[in-house]
Amino acid sequence: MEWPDITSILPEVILAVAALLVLLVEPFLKKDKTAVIALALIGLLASAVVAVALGGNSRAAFSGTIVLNSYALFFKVLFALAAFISILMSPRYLEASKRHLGEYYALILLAVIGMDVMAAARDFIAFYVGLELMAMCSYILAGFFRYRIRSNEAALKYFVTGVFASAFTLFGISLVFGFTGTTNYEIISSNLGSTGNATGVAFATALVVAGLGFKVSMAPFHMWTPDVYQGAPTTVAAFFSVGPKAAGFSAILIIFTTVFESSSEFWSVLFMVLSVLTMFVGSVMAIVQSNMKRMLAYSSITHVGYLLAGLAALGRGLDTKAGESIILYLAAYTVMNLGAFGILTYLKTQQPEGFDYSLKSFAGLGRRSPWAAILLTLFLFSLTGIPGTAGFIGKFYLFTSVVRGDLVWLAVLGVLFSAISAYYYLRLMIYMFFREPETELTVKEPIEGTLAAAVALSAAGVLFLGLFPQWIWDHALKAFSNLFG
Amino acid sequence: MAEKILFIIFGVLAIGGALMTITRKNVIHGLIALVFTFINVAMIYLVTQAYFLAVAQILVYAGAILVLFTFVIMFLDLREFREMEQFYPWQKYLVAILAPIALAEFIAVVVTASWIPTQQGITPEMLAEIGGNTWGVGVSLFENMLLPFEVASLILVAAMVGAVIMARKETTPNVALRAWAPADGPQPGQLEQEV
Amino acid sequence: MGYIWLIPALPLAAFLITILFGKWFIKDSAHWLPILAMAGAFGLSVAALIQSWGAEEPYVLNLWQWFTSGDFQIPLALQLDQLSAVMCTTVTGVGLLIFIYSKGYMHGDPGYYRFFAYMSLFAFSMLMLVLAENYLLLYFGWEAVGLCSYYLIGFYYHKPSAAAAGKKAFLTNRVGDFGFGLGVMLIWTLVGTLSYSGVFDAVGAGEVSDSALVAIALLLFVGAMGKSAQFPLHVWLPDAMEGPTPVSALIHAATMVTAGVYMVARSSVIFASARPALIVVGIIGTFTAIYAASIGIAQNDIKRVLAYSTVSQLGYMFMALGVGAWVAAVFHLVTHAFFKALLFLGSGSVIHAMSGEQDMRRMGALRGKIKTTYWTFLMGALALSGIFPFAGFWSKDEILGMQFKGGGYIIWIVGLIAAFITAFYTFRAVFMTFWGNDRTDPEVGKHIHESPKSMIIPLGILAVLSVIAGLVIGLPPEGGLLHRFLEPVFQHANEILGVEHHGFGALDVVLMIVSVLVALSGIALAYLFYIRRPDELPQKAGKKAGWLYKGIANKWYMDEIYNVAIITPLVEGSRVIYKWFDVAVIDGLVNLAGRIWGGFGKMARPFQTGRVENYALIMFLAVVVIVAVVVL
Amino acid sequence: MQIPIEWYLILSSALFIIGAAGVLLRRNLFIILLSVELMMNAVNINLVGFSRFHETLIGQNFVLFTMAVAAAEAAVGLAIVTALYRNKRTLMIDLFNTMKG
Repeated sequence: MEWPDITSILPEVILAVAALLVLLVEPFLKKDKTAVIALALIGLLASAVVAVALGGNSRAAFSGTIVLNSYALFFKVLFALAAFISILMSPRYLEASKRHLGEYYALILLAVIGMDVMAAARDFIAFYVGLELMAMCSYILAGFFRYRIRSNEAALKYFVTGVFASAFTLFGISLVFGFTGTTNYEIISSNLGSTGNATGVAFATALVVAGLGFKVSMAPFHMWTPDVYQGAPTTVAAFFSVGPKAAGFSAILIIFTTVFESSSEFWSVLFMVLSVLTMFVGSVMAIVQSNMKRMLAYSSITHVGYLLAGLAALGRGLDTKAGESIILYLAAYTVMNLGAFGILTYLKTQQPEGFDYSLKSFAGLGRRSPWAAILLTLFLFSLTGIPGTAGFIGKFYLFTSVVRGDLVWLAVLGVLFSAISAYYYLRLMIYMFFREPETELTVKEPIEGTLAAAVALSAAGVLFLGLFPQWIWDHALKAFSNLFG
Repeated sequence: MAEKILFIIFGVLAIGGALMTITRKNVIHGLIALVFTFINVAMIYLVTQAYFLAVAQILVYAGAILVLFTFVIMFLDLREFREMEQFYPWQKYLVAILAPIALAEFIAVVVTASWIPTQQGITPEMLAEIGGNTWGVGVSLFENMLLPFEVASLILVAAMVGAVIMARKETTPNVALRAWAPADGPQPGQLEQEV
Repeated sequence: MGYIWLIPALPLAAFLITILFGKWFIKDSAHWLPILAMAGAFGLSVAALIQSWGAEEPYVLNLWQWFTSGDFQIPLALQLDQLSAVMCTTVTGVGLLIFIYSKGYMHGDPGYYRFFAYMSLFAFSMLMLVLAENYLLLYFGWEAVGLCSYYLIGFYYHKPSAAAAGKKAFLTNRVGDFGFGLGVMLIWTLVGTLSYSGVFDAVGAGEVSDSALVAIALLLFVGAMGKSAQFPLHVWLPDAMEGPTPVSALIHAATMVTAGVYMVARSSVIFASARPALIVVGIIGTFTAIYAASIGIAQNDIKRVLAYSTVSQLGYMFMALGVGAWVAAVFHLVTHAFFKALLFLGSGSVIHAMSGEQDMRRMGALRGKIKTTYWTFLMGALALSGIFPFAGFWSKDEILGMQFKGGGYIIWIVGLIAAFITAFYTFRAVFMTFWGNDRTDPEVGKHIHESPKSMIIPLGILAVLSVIAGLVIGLPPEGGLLHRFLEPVFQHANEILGVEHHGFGALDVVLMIVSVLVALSGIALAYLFYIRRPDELPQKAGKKAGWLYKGIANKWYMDEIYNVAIITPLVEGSRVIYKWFDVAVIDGLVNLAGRIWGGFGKMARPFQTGRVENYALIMFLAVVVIVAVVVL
Repeated sequence: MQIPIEWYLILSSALFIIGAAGVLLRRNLFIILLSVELMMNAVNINLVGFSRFHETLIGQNFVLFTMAVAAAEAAVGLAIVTALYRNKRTLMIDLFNTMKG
């Protein structure tokens, strides 16, 4: 038996080692968790660095269950970054919520491993275990504040809908296996179209969409999203809103362009319909929210709607550059959404009891803590898609690719919905700058420590991607060109 | 022929057990019905000559998982729930309509699809000659699915860690209303607050 | 001309330094840096203006490649041609004066440094807008000026009305920006580039179909309607007067609102090739001109009168663009910037003197107390009314003259009526504020004082400009300095349209006399009703004297007839239009759009029951439906 | 004499839908967990049937992984059950609806 190709999974190995070390060290720590935080951060950093260093490789490993290529590596770096920022903003928040356990960091690392595997998998079994590893960690993280009803509820809702949805995916995968006798994407891809089962393949596609759609919260599989974001610890919600979504899309991209290539006409139309539905649901519901955590949840659903429009275009052909645009959008979305949640985390840290995320509690923030207000404004601008920010670049490329796919009407709808989205993002800004607070909340401390680092990283990311988009676009091009490698 | 008859018998029994599982008021009864279903499914594996899985099915499901369930049921003392309404007031009617439709759709698709065997050649007979089903599954697992195997171990680690932090009793003695929360944890008034 | 990047960069630097250090270090001397920056930008603009004289091709300065997507590139590039030079000079010149004015006006405000920081940011954005080399950068400037505008409208954030006004401005502008964004996207899809020269070359070469050009032009114009407050997207501008007066002067009168005019003029090649769209521009402009003027009659807040007059004057500019009178539009833009800034600053000076009072019904007889303000304000009012030889006369007359000569008699008549109304309400404001009886609150009356020098000097300069600007750059009509200067910019569009310039002749003189007469009669009517016969006196007199006396005093009957026949319909009609159409219908529509969406949300909310079994059911249902579609 | 593959599929469809119906019908979180186990078992039947059908062992390997996942899911689910029960003294999941709209 050959020695397995460890190099190809080195980033994950590092993360696994870091996670296990965290679990080992944790029992020896009392109040001060600096050691495990440092371990987790170093692990993530090392895995990202290794992923960057491995760049240029392009090979399959572990009997073709996973690959090592720039597509997988791009996502590995992205997931590590998302987790890195999430972890940076966690310590103060967890302390303020009186539940600071080292296991938290281990779970996030394990979830990242799951995501890495999802992006690198070229085999349904590997994909499935990656998905479940991520999901398992997510369920627990959602219910991490076990003394809080809301956190319990979030875990319950996530768990019940999650296992339900993943059962559907599993059924779909089993059918694909039945059609072709293999779980390897590449072999399936070359065989599935020739089995002459258009209906059967479309059926399997629909079932897989149900499960993956749940992960990326596309309507109508989105129902859990606002409740779970609201009930889960804010830092976890921040991580959820970017990590599993990006992982879900990384898997969707690869699965739908290889395995379900033969049913691309079907899923292109399906994603068109779901895209409109998702954008509609997200924006309509976001507008009536008074809780900003929920508002961000619904707005993230709207963003998924944009991404689905890109997927619909991808179904029209690879030359639409939709895949690249989706990758770029995910990167942009990661930094801006994490930043917005970072500010929420900061505010909650300031007022563990008083702050309830309501629109009113943002009144007068512009004077109370101008930095938080300015940074939040930046992130909201980016989410709206104002030029100069990452969000604009993402939307620009994404809608351009939609237009290239001859779906001008869908691009117009997308632009329309992002115009509407300005309304609910702006409302928050109006409260921050133009409203007097009803009850004066005090500022205990400025943004500092790791939280400041997290927010600064996100802000830098938003501006960097907004001002120098060429860099990320080149990487997205490179990543997607290597998708099948 | 005998295979087919056995398949039908075990299949019908499995479906019966499944129906029992989702309709029993008493959780324990449902659990026993589920064990029954699982044993029948294991029998179907046997009929299919997947011997290792048949044993694993009984060990893992009927053994480990269901014992875990029983343990938690005993631990939590759920008798009081038996008196409560078990089904949703209006949703049950919707499901009663939807589920048959879904079943019809599923069966329509799977029956009309053309299933073409790819004949990869690893038949039970061949396996029996060169080392048996268990050997074959093991070799296949470690040759082809080594990475998923490792990841699966991490899933179990995550689940274990999760179960511990979600359910472990706090060591700090406390006098708070909720007997399981530590003294410095959130107080009863904070239970319903935004997190 | 490599220095043009400095023109926007100076205000940007001023903004950054002021916002970062303003609170702790600069504080009360926050005005110095922005003023110096503006002065520098103004000097450079003048230099650029002189250097661009006669240049055939625009000067393009490539600063930095922003991003590429395939063969599509977005360079961060600035372009200087005669049009942008004129715009730059106007923006920086008027801006400089308003900055100086603000030193006095905003003195002692707790947000002093913030004000100057945002104003600098605005100047930066506006200069980027006019110096942009491509539509994307234009869009950036477009959004950025909007943003500064909302900030500054809501500057007094503790006032709920200010916050509401900011929100309204944002929402209305979103409609416009949406159209504009779509237009830019369409350009890019059809042409494959966004740089001006590339787009105009492609359009000129006939690469784009006519219907597509009309669509592009109309979408761009929707953007212009939002930013330049054209009917029905004008509702935000009057409310924008909640901001500090210098903001109203700079942003909501002199510069930002003219961005739409600039954009249409800049896209003259596109519009010239899309005749139907051009007609729409003309009609909307004409209608806005008379519509806003008619509302101006019944406003009592001095700033709101000026706001509606701004909307109306912008309508004139679009009226001019509608017949391809690009230069006339730019000419009016420039003169309007001078006299409208003057009027706003003058009104600011009045408000300053009146300790914040803005209602003209509680003013009166101020001309003796604040003489300089009165005289400068009068200059502005004369210019706005279009009295010979003030600046407004030349530009407005040119617009109207071109309509007449182009055969647009109906538009010409409507324009004249609007001019009449403009003269009427402008002098209504002058008379109510500075003449007649003293209706001021005695408490306020004690403190009336002339404004400080920093406010008076800009007023004086602007007054001089309002008097002479037309004479200097607009004479002779349709062939003046500005015309010759801007010729290269619009050459192409004029060729497409086939616009001919008539020489100056007797017809022009007649038209001029007509329009002056119309303006004078408007002033006379205002004089009649607000000086000769102030509102409440006749009723009193009538009651005391009884029927007999009234019968003898014939003169009064005449006035009554006037009253019934003209003034009541005029003022009441104006009030009705304002209340029913502007406030109820258009505001209502804007609010409705938000409400409908919110209503959808409210309807959809119950579906998010918070119960996980329902969520699972919906997922299941979705799968069943999708599979049903697959199977059938 | 092999069993036709459709038989496996029909059986697994039936078990799968029964499991799904169980999730949708029952208020008690315990029964829901049991129903999910049913659904996963239905998929396992599919996989085993196909494994035989295609004469490969990949399907049987896959079943091992779903079993592992099912075990992990059960553990996490029961942990959530405990936390819920301790805070609210009930397992009727429709009573957990503080967040909605």
